[in-house]
Amino acid sequence: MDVLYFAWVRERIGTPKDKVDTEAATVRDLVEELRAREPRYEAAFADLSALRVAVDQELADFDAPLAGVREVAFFPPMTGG
Amino acid sequence: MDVLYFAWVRERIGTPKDKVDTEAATVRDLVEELRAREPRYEAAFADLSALRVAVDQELADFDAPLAGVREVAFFPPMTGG
Amino acid sequence: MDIRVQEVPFDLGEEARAFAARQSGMGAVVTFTGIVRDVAEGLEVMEIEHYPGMTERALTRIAEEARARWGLGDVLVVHRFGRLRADELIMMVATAARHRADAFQAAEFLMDYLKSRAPFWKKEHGRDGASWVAARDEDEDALDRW
Amino acid sequence: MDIRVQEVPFDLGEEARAFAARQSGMGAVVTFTGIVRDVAEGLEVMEIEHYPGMTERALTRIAEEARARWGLGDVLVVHRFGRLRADELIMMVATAARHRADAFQAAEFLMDYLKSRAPFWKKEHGRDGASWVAARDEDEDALDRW
Repeated sequence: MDVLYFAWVRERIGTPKDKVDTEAATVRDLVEELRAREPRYEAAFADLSALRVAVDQELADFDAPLAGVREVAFFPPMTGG
Repeated sequence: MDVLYFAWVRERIGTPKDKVDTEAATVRDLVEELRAREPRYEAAFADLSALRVAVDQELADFDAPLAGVREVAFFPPMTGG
Repeated sequence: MDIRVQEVPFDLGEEARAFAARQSGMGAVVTFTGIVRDVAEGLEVMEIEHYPGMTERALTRIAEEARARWGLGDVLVVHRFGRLRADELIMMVATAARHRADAFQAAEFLMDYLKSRAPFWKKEHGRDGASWVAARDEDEDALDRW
Repeated sequence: MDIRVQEVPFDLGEEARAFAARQSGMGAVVTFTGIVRDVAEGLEVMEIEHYPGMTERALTRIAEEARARWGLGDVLVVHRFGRLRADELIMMVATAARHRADAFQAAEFLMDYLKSRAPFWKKEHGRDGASWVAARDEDEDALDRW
């Protein structure tokens, strides 16, 4: 599964993308796995209320299931326009 | 005093402008004088609720006083834009 | 502030580009453009009559009020008169503000007032004759929100 | 429907003129244009990051919803990414409808959704360093009205 990071999430983690091999059932489970990796992940995911998530390029919530999913992205609230 | 007519008021009366010598105290008095002139004026002023009036190029009502006024205009509700 | 009442066509592209380019510190520009619709399906000419002198005064007053009320950077109003055909541009307004809500509201306010308070009258000439466009109750009612 | 996400500048004049010209039977065209403001007084670059792929999907969905909801004739959305300077145009939307209220409402709806639901992020680089622009509560609240 591709895991993408944007804006300050990308900066904090230090990469725009990870290839992740996971059995995580939901986004929240995936977050816990990532958090356990290294302090920079722990820092990026410290406050989930400051983050948004997209699953296969659709906005989703942290309870979204990951079965069959190819791409998950984490980012701060959007500021377009 | 110049009295101007626009849109169907102008068409009904058959002229865009009259020079009027009047002692009328208000717009309503002026309307009564004009109405008495000829059937085409009577036709144009038959229904005052369908008319709007401007006094010296400012929207006004039919009770507006005419002392010192140089220009009065009659027309239907406006349809700009 | 730029208010123009004219018989000749205007170029929406040029007006919009120049308007946006001359703003400073404004984050939002809104334009509205009115186009002659072939409502009667057979419209040959849309004739627009106005009241020279009063028209400019009314538009200037409306634009000044919008500018004060929403702290606009700038306002543009262009309105044509004379004989127009279907798909020709009748008029446009443009507003510039720091934030988008103000630019939108000011443009809607300008349009609502311009529809019912600026001395223009439209006459549609179609295949089956000509008739003056009647004012719509909705346009009068639209003023209540301001 | 025309949705473009691009790094190169766009020409508001050309876009507005072409958009209005290709409408048929529409009486009203509204455009909104967003411009980089020198908010920080010392802004050197506004960097806009986006999520290629998702951005186009999100904008298309928003535009389709606006078109269905207000019976629009057409919708245009252009949004830049990359590094922009003060006074550069960031993005624009254009809507065409038979009546002005629909064109205005659709444009405001597009902007409200685009602000908070399209995956763009802005970073301001100024004299005193760089910082990500925080989402504003008002922008999130603005969605409630639709």
